[in-house]
Amino acid sequence: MPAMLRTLARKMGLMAHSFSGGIHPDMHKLSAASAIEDVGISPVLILPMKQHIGSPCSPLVSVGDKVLRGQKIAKSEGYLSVPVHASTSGRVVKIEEHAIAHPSGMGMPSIFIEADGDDLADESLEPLTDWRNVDPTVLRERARMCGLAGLGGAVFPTFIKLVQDKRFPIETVILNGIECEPYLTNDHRLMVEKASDILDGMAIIMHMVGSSSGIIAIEDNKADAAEAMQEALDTKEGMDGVQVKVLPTRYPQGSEKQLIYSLTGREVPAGKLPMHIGVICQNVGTTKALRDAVMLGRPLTERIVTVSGDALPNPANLRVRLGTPIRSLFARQGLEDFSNIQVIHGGPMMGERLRHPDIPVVKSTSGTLALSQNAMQSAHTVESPCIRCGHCSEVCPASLVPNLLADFCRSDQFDKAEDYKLFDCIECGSCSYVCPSNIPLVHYFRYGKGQIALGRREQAFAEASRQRSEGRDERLAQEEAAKAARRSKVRKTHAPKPAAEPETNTLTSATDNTPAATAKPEEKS
Amino acid sequence: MTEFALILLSAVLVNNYVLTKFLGICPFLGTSSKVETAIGMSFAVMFVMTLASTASWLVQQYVLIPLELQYLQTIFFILIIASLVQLIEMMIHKTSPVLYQALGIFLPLITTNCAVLGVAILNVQQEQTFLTSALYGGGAAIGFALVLILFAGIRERIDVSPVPAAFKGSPLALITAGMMSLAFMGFSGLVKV
Amino acid sequence: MTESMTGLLYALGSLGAFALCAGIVLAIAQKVFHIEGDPMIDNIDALLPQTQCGQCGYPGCKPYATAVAGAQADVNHCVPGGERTMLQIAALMGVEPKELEEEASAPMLAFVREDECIGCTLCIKACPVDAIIGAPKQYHTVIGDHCTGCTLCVEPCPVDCIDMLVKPELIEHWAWPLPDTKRSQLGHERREQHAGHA
Amino acid sequence: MSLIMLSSPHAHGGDSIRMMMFTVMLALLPAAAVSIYLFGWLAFLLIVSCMLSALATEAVCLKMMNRPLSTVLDNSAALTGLFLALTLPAATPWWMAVLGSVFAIVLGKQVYGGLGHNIFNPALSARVILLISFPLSMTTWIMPMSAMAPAIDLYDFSICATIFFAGTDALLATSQLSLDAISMASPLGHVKTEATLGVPVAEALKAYDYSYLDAFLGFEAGSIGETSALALLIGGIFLLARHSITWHIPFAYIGTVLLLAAIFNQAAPDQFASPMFHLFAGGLILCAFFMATDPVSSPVTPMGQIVFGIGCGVLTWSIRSFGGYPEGAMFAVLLMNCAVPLIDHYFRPRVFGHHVDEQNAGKKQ
Repeated sequence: MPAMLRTLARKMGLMAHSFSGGIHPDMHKLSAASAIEDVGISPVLILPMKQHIGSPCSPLVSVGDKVLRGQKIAKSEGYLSVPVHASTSGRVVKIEEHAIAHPSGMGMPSIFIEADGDDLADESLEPLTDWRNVDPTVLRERARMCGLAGLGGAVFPTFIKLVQDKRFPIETVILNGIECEPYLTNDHRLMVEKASDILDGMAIIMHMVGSSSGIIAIEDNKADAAEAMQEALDTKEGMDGVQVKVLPTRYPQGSEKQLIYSLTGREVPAGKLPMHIGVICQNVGTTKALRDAVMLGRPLTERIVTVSGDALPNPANLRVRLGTPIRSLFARQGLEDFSNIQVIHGGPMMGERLRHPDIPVVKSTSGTLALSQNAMQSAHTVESPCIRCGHCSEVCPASLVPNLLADFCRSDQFDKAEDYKLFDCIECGSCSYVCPSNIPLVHYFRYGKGQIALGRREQAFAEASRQRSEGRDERLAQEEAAKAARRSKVRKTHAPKPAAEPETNTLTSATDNTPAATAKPEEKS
Repeated sequence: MTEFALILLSAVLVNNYVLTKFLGICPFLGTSSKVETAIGMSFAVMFVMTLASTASWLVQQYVLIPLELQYLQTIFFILIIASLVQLIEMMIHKTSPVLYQALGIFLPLITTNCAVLGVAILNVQQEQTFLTSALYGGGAAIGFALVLILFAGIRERIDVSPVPAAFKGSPLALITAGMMSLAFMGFSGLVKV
Repeated sequence: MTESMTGLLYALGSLGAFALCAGIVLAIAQKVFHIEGDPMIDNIDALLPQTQCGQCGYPGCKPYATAVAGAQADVNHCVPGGERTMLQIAALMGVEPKELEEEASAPMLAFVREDECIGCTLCIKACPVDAIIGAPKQYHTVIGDHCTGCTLCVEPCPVDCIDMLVKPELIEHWAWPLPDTKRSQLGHERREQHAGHA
Repeated sequence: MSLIMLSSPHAHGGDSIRMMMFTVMLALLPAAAVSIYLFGWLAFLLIVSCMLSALATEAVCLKMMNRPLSTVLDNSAALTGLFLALTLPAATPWWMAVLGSVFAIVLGKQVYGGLGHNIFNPALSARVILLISFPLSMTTWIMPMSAMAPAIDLYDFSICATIFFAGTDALLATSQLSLDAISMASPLGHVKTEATLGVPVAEALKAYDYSYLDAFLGFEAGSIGETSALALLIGGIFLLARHSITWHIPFAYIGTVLLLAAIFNQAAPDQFASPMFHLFAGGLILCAFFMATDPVSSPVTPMGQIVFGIGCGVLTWSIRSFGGYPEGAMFAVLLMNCAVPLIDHYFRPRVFGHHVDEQNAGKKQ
């Protein structure tokens, strides 16, 4: 009914599109006015082998090797993957597991580079200043080679989106400058300071996907960024189809599908990508990085990181080389003692809590926060029973029913959880934020998703095992039959034969006769 | 027309077999742990109840009364119900083995479900016509299905609640059924038939 | 006398005739709704982990499924399936869940110490899922992705060169545990930390 | 380093159960004040005893179940007590009030596992249990102080204490009054009784000396908290403004009753009362704004809430118009409570990104 009214109002032009739900958290944009500062080069840089969504990379260098800034040091394995580059010149000192920003606390194989201070760049990639005359597929390969992944936090390999597909012509390119997470201001400052570069990047994206219209989306709490972008847009040539749109501030507006809905009124169907409805969406930081990769021939080796939090003396926006330990950033901003401090990787709504600050900055590090124990405690107080107030369903941007979903996850009723579309949850945290009972709803959803994934893996493995086992049984039965047949033949002819043959059969057929053994190797992974 | 609607309403709500006549409590408690099972059971009972009430009316009118064998009423009715239950059991076993498994013993027990026999006998006692007895049987079955499914929904919710150990399972189910019965008292006097 | 006799005859006759009709109808229905085999076996088999380990006392998963479907075995014998499988089977069969007899160990992998392997192929024959490859007089190797950790290959090895290793946990496969309502909160964590320090 | 997992988000809006319950109690203040104005010490004693006994029962239950006693103070038990008191007639003796509170907390709430798990509204289930167990007491309405000539002075503590602690009969025994002299029928009850005698609604109301204004302000007989539509509306609007409840249930509920009443009143004015009469009579507004919106026992989703409200409306009006009981609101809410799990299941909102093909196709052109 309210949805109907809203649609009606929209059709009559009374109301702009807007995703349903959402919250208005305290934004704490402490560092909104601080200009981006360069932090220089840390003595040792730690580069984990996977900084994107997809399959991990494998190292190309070994201990002792000299590397240059921008040199590819790990190659991608598989399609959904991008390589890792050295973020300064120096020597590889070790390759071993190191802590990363992952809730499990498990490590990731990482390459440690000792900086030599010269910061010599690998200049093998030539700048493509005349990119307008370069074939989009070449530019796409450039985006992949330069290790670009979504810098908004999701780190989805960028090149995958930048494609021209005749079935899905891209009508609109959306530049995501929403930055709806509290505290974070890295995109905000980038737009204020590098508006022109970002527009160049946007022009490259539009060229790559063959679209002529674009929208730069900014929330109304970043008026200066919107102004800067508008100003740059007015002076730029050939960007007529692009407009700046200022949206009312609401979390999680920056979430891709929600943003697309707010701007175009169209929903990306579940399980589909924005390109399937003719839209692509890129974060401003990624767009700037794409411009550097194309126009300067520079792989992704640095990013802007907001260092903030209520327990940090000097919040700031920093330009940081990938691999720089987070601890050194906090130290630079005046925080040395981490007792009674909770460190968050990312924003407070979707970021991971870190067990310690000895974790390198990676491609997904949009910010890192030092929150006081009190601030954390108020978000993680003791869970009370759900009183079904329904606030969670009101704020859910995916129109789920979080409290019922949490019940199902808690009681391991995963069939029901899936029926209630658990996998459409974007884990934005709005539900937990408003819950008067302090129920860690997102935690329950993550548990449920993990268990379902585990169940699916187990089931796939069991199915493959069953096929292998049945294949084996069948083969043994055939051999048995063959043996019996031979034996009866032997009995008829009274001429004994050596029985070694079936033995060897077994061995070779162990791999040959089992279709499942070779047919479905990826099912298990 | 109004009369038929009132008969139906009366059988479904006002004189609900489970909550106001307290018949058929056994399958009501036994097959209500899951909504899906309850829906399956509801259809089984609807099938048996409607057909049993019409068949027993026919038998009563055209066999028992002409032959003056009314004293065999109960035996005949049970024979009808038992055959119908056998039939539906085979049908469910064929179409939905999982439901068959879930209903378990309660499926054959529809035979001795007092609600089914109750409907058949009450029909005869109330001297209904063929049409009204079919309607009455159908209404009673719908009423049974309604409360069974509602109750199953409630029990699914109770199942994930931290119920005190002493009340887990049947005790709380009975308390809840009692509360439902109280609520259904609100319907009393709604239809004066 | 005769009157009551006729009454009795009527009663018996009509009852008998009626029962006969019902019997005929049911006999026809039996033909119409005839089912081949027991579909429950496949349903149960689909829930089993297919390790074919035989820890349930049956020669494989399918035989155990057959036994459970025929109510000849309890639902709690599948060791690798653990509690989850037991609960699923119990729910499917509509029976009360039972305590597991044995705790499932962590997922294991067989590993052949290749320099000790004499290439006798006995383990290859023992493997229920063809996860070991090799030829006579050659080293044998376990395909890690295929091994179900059933341990059936350990026994036959004459030189005892097969180890069962705990399957390594991958970061991609890590899953969030349930939030512990009593412990997950920060206040408790701090208190515990303090207790630990003291 | 610790092993405790904390999932995002690491920020919270600051709402709490205690605050939400307190807001509802605040919203009930006007109604409670009017009840004390109308029924004097009787209302006061009833409210206090219900709230205290509810709190005590809650504490005993939690103790018996070895659960933390701190949740006694989450205001939910006190609120249940207050709700129950407001639905009782003024002359309810103390032991019935206490018994009701015990029923509400034990059978209504704690047997289901405590706060958040009850299926039925605890206060209403207790009220219905009392109604069925003590039908006479639960339908004896003491004349309010606003009546033309109240037979007894309810602002006199000793009279009220006699009624409350020793029962109405004790008062009648000592004074020269009869029960009829100190009590009167509620408008709904009067109309129902007359209707069974075949008297048209309008005439029945005329005989009752019914006025819409009195009904709106609450100067009529009835349960202590349900009489004043005005006070309840103030509370309801306060709840809506504070976002403690949403508009779906009260509007769907009241709207349905009004609509049905209007249609049938137009069709047969002699048989069916007017929509305004239904609106101000009995517990409709109390139930619509406070009882039916009890979050625990109502649906979660907006669509479900509308269905729930409509269901309550249909049942309330049907029971009032056709049923054996004069007032159907309590039964209606309890009946719909039964259906909540199913409503929750079948009236879920459309999940973002699902079933959008037609919509997108339409917009593309």
